[in-house]
Amino acid sequence: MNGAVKLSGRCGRCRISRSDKVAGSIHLVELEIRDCPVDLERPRPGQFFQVKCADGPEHILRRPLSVHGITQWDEPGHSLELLVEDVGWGTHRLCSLSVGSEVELLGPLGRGFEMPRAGKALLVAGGMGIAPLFFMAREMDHVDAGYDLVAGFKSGDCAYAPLACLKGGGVLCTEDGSAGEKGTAVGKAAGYMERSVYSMIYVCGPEAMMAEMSRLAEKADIPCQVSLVSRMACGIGVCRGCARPGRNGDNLCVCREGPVFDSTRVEWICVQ
Amino acid sequence: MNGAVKLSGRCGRCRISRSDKVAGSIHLVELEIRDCPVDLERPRPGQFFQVKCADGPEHILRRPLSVHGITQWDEPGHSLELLVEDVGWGTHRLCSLSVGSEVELLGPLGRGFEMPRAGKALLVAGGMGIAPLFFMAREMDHVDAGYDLVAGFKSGDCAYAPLACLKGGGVLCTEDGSAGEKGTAVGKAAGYMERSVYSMIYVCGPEAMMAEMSRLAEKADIPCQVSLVSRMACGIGVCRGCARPGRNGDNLCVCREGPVFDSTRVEWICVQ
Amino acid sequence: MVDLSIKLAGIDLKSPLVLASGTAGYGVELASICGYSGLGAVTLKSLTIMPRPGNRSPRVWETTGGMLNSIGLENAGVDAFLSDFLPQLNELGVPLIVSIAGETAGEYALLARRISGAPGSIVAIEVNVSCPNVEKGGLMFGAEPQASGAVTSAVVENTGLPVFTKLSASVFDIVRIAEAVAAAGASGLSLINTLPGMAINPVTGYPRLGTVSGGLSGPAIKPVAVKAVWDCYRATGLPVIGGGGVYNALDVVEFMRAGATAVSIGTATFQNPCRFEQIACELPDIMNRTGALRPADLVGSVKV
Amino acid sequence: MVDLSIKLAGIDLKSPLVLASGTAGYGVELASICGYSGLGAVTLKSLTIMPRPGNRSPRVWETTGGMLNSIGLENAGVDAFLSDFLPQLNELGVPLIVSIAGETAGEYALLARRISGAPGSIVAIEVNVSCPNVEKGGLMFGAEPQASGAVTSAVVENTGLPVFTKLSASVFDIVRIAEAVAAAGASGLSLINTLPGMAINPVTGYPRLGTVSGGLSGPAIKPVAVKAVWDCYRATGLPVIGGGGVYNALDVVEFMRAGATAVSIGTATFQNPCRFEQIACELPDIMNRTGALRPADLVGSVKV
Ligand SMILES: Cc1cc2nc3c(=O)[nH]c(=O)nc-3n(C[C@H](O)[C@H](O)[C@H](O)COP(=O)(O)OP(=O)(O)OC[C@H]3O[C@@H](n4cnc5c(N)ncnc54)[C@H](O)[C@@H]3O)c2cc1C
Ligand SMILES: Cc1cc2nc3c(=O)[nH]c(=O)nc-3n(C[C@H](O)[C@H](O)[C@H](O)COP(=O)(O)OP(=O)(O)OC[C@H]3O[C@@H](n4cnc5c(N)ncnc54)[C@H](O)[C@@H]3O)c2cc1C
Ligand SMILES: Cc1cc2nc3c(=O)[nH]c(=O)nc-3n(C[C@H](O)[C@H](O)[C@H](O)COP(=O)(O)O)c2cc1C
Ligand SMILES: Cc1cc2nc3c(=O)[nH]c(=O)nc-3n(C[C@H](O)[C@H](O)[C@H](O)COP(=O)(O)O)c2cc1C
Ligand code: FES
Ligand code: FES
Repeated sequence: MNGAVKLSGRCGRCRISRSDKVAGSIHLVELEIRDCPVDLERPRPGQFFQVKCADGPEHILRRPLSVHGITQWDEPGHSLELLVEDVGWGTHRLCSLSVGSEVELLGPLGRGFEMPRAGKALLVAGGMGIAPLFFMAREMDHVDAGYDLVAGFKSGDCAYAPLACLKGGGVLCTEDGSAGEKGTAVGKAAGYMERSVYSMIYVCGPEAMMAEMSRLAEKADIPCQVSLVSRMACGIGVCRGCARPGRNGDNLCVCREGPVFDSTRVEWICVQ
Repeated sequence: MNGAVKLSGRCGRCRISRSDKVAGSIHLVELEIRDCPVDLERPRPGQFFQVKCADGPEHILRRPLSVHGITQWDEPGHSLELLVEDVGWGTHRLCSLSVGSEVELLGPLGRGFEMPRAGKALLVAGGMGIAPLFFMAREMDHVDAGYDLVAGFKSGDCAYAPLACLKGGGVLCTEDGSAGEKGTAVGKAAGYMERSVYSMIYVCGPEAMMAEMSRLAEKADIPCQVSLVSRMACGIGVCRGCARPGRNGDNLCVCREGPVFDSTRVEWICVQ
Repeated sequence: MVDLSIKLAGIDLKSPLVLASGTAGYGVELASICGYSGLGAVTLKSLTIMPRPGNRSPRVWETTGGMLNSIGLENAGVDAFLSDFLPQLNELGVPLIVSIAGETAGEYALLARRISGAPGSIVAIEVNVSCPNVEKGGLMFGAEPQASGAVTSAVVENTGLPVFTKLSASVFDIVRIAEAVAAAGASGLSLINTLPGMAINPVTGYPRLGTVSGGLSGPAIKPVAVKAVWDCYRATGLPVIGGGGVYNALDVVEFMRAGATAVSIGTATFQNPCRFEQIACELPDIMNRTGALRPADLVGSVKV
Repeated sequence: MVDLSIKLAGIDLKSPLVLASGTAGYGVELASICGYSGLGAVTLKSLTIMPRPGNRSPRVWETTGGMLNSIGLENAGVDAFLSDFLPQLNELGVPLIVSIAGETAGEYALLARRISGAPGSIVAIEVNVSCPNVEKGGLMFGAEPQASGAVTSAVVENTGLPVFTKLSASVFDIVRIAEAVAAAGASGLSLINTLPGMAINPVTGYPRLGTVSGGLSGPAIKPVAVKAVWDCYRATGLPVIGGGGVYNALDVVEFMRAGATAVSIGTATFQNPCRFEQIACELPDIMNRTGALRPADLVGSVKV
């Protein structure tokens, strides 16, 4: 996996320059990096930020959120995009903040996806898994890498994947067929795998979906990188709160060694 | 003491229609009662509201704040004024709320000052003690009752008492002479007591100042009503958190039997 | 439609929500602000034989997510309660749990007899064992299994009412105490009382409470309370009135899943005296989301 | 000008601020984000003789004003620490407090010998007694005065370094345990470890932690910690590393007034890895407001 092996993330305070509800309970939050007092490193797809959703001693843990996009990183006025689903109090407070509010960020953290060296890649996103994979697709567009993106959602009202703005091929599907094609992300991806040759598969989504995609990829002998989710405290490798079992009896430290892992390292579990 | 003997206060949510810094760390916060879903009873001078300064389980106790003024209570568009000194997190959050924010109120609570039946009254305020006594003065203006108001502050930068808009006589004094006359509220009040005859004295301010004024009043044999401060939890008489010693070995339940008491009932203590 | 009624150690209550001792006064004050519909029972502030003036002021201090109190069991005494408050309460018609506190086992026995002889709405006795045991050099009764058991027996032998012993979670092994109380014949447990705590004004150096230390309550202690309920429920199987930091209907369901038959609301009442009414309104919806048809379906249902 | 330096059981530290065990890893990770200036010492995550994989995921859950964790002492083992981490740490130059955890008194003794033989920045040993005592049927060492004392002796007899025993506050009488530890020759106390707690997802019924219960830390527990520090300081007079819920410089002064010579920062590091630097910046100003010239002036200065 590529990315920040050394801890290079720093703490910064940024202004929200945009916050829109883009679907169901999904919000697109744009943060202005310009005013941030420290030079944040350019984030890579798959990396994340630890975001402080409220101030004060009463809110002690940050929330990990993937980078969904960056704009003009090397120019003044650059900004960071997060795609946030409102699922609990932390994400709810973040989504409720109005433009102009400030938010504390720590990052970019973790190791992101490794860019494919050659050939075509398959990107498979389930639900909010679209957040990092959309960023990945845009970065691949920059270097004219070939890919297909499958973005699956439960239904149309929680679907957000503006595929038209991407250069690569792609399909949006929903389990109930209420938007895009009817079907699951894994089902669609399996179809793509039958029709095309891929040199690499990238997956982010619910645990069961990633487990299934990994199985398909390993069977087809295609290298597969998965972005894991785990509840985090520190996000920087000091607390071991995010550790989950690896396939070789080892522990995977999701925040620091991950969140992106080669699928063969992962022991799939049922997270509650 | 006059006022709500029965618990008639109700819970309501009101919009802040004005919030201005009027001096030092003192803010004048105006709340629109119009939109409040329940009919709040007309508050009397000396009564208070329990104000929720922030939402959520992490902020469990309300803060007691005296009524500083009411406007057009019996007409639509009536509002409530609070005069709030930013001294800790609760008052700080309240003072930081912007116009349009909503605040939960419980009240009016407690027993207020008893209006004088005849003669001239002396109102002695120390620091934030001005909050209820200014309201008292305005209500006395309504019924053309005679009074003198002494408003004492530490110094000019934390002094707020727009006496000019009152009908009664009055003086603003500061301990360092940086605004109004130089001197303490008790000192000035003693001077007034030498020059005029008062049928009633009303006091609100720091413990030591109220203790001293009570002594002067009792010596001069003038009935004296004091508005006590005590840390509160419920504000409605159920927790006994606000109880403090009375002069007869009894307990004074500040939120429900008070906050206004006849000075002779109070045992003065050093509150930390 | 969710049916909120429960059976608590043989008592029929129309809701699992109970107001906690010391946070609802004698039960009459709140009745004038909120209706008592939606409520299963009110636990009254602990009564002692003689009236008690309580502790030195200040008596409360807010902490992160909670509060400290040192009320010191201020109360009018059992006789004044029976003559001055009980008649009014009987008119309200809400079931009452009477909490008692003594300094000797004999005092508990006496209080139990007095209470049991009283007419009306009293449905149970709660035994507050977080009191100094005067016969044992001031150590809290609730600190030891034997003392907790002895006090419980003293009450059980002197009343026909169901007896709930209310334990403190500030002990190493609450299960041993719960077992002693079960063996002594308690009908159920009430969990948890406040945790001992203290706060100091850093700038002036004065303690925030007049008595230096006090009891911590509120959402801050909820995880400790949930664990105590689960541990004691699993070990004894006794019906539990569970609480500590309950703030909303989700918390109520959390306590039920941990093993609480009824759930107590304490400090949250200070944030809003009508909080329990709001919780009663939210509860059916949350229960629906769990698939439970009645509170009993949820009791002890944590998936471990 | 305020001088922040302290003397802690004979050790000179340039600041009273100490990072708490388990919240600063092996001390090297944070160093790459924040400088270590302003810090007195880093307490490393508890080491065991053999490497430990730790507990089942999920291991953390946020609660009101705090968090639950069940890391389960995941660590690389003492040998890997000495060979892989200590050399890097010695280069950083920050004083180290090494926390050790065992399942028998013999394991503690062995750990103490290993640590004491190591060169470099190690200034003290912290004895984590919140571990199951395998010889005593899994009861936590820290639950009993005798076991706490025995473990402390085992360490003291096998090291020349100052020994701080770290107690749990989830016992009825922490003072008796502190006294036993003092009698066993501890140089000081570290207070407090997390409180046992549990949380359940009300809707699904699953516990929030993979191990069902865990330890509660953060601002929520501060009042319990302040009381433990004051009680133990007053009873034993031993130097105390105090903490539990420290969030800002006011909290640091509060713990000093309660009797802490040094103050530990744990969970707050998760809110901001550089929190201790911010606290170090705020501290002189707060101390000025109290009139204290050095931390020692504040220790135990609560006005009771
Ligand atoms: C590396 C990484 C990247 C992520 N990227 C995104 C993203 O781009 N967009 C997005 O919407 N979500 C993302 N998530 C998930 C997001 O972190 C959680 O939804 C969020 O933390 C929930 O917090 P809450 O307070 O809103 O919910 P809570 O009320 O705390 O809990 C709601 C649910 O979220 C789960 N949860 C709580 N905290 C965490 C946590 N720290 N990590 C994982 N799950 C948690 C709980 O188990 C619970 O089921 C990412 C998670 C990780 C680990
Ligand atoms: C009946 C009554 C009427 C009041 N009217 C006004 C008013 O009109 N305007 C105004 O500015 N202030 C008024 N006060 C004081 C006001 O309630 C406190 O300043 C406020 O509660 C402090 O809360 P905080 O969170 O800002 O401060 P904290 O950080 O909690 O504490 C700061 C200081 O305020 C004291 N304090 C905290 N809580 C309370 C409490 N509930 N009651 C009393 N003191 C407390 C503390 O001891 C501490 O010294 C009144 C108090 C009472 C009892
Ligand atoms: C102000 C106050 C007074 C209390 N008084 C009593 C009491 O008299 N008897 C008792 O058994 N518990 C008493 N308690 C404890 C509560 O009944 C309850 O067990 C505890 O506060 C935890 O629940 P909570 O977090 O919901 O408040 C009191 C609590 C508070 C906050
Ligand atoms: C994630 C986590 C891991 C911890 N690991 C240890 C440990 O290994 N050894 C130990 O003695 N204490 C451990 N603790 C306890 C802390 O050192 C500290 O005593 C406790 O969290 C209270 O302080 P705080 O509220 O500042 O975090 C841990 C705490 C947390 C939150
Ligand atoms: S979240 Fe702390 S080590 Fe990963
Ligand atoms: S504040 Fe609760 S009785 Fe007065």
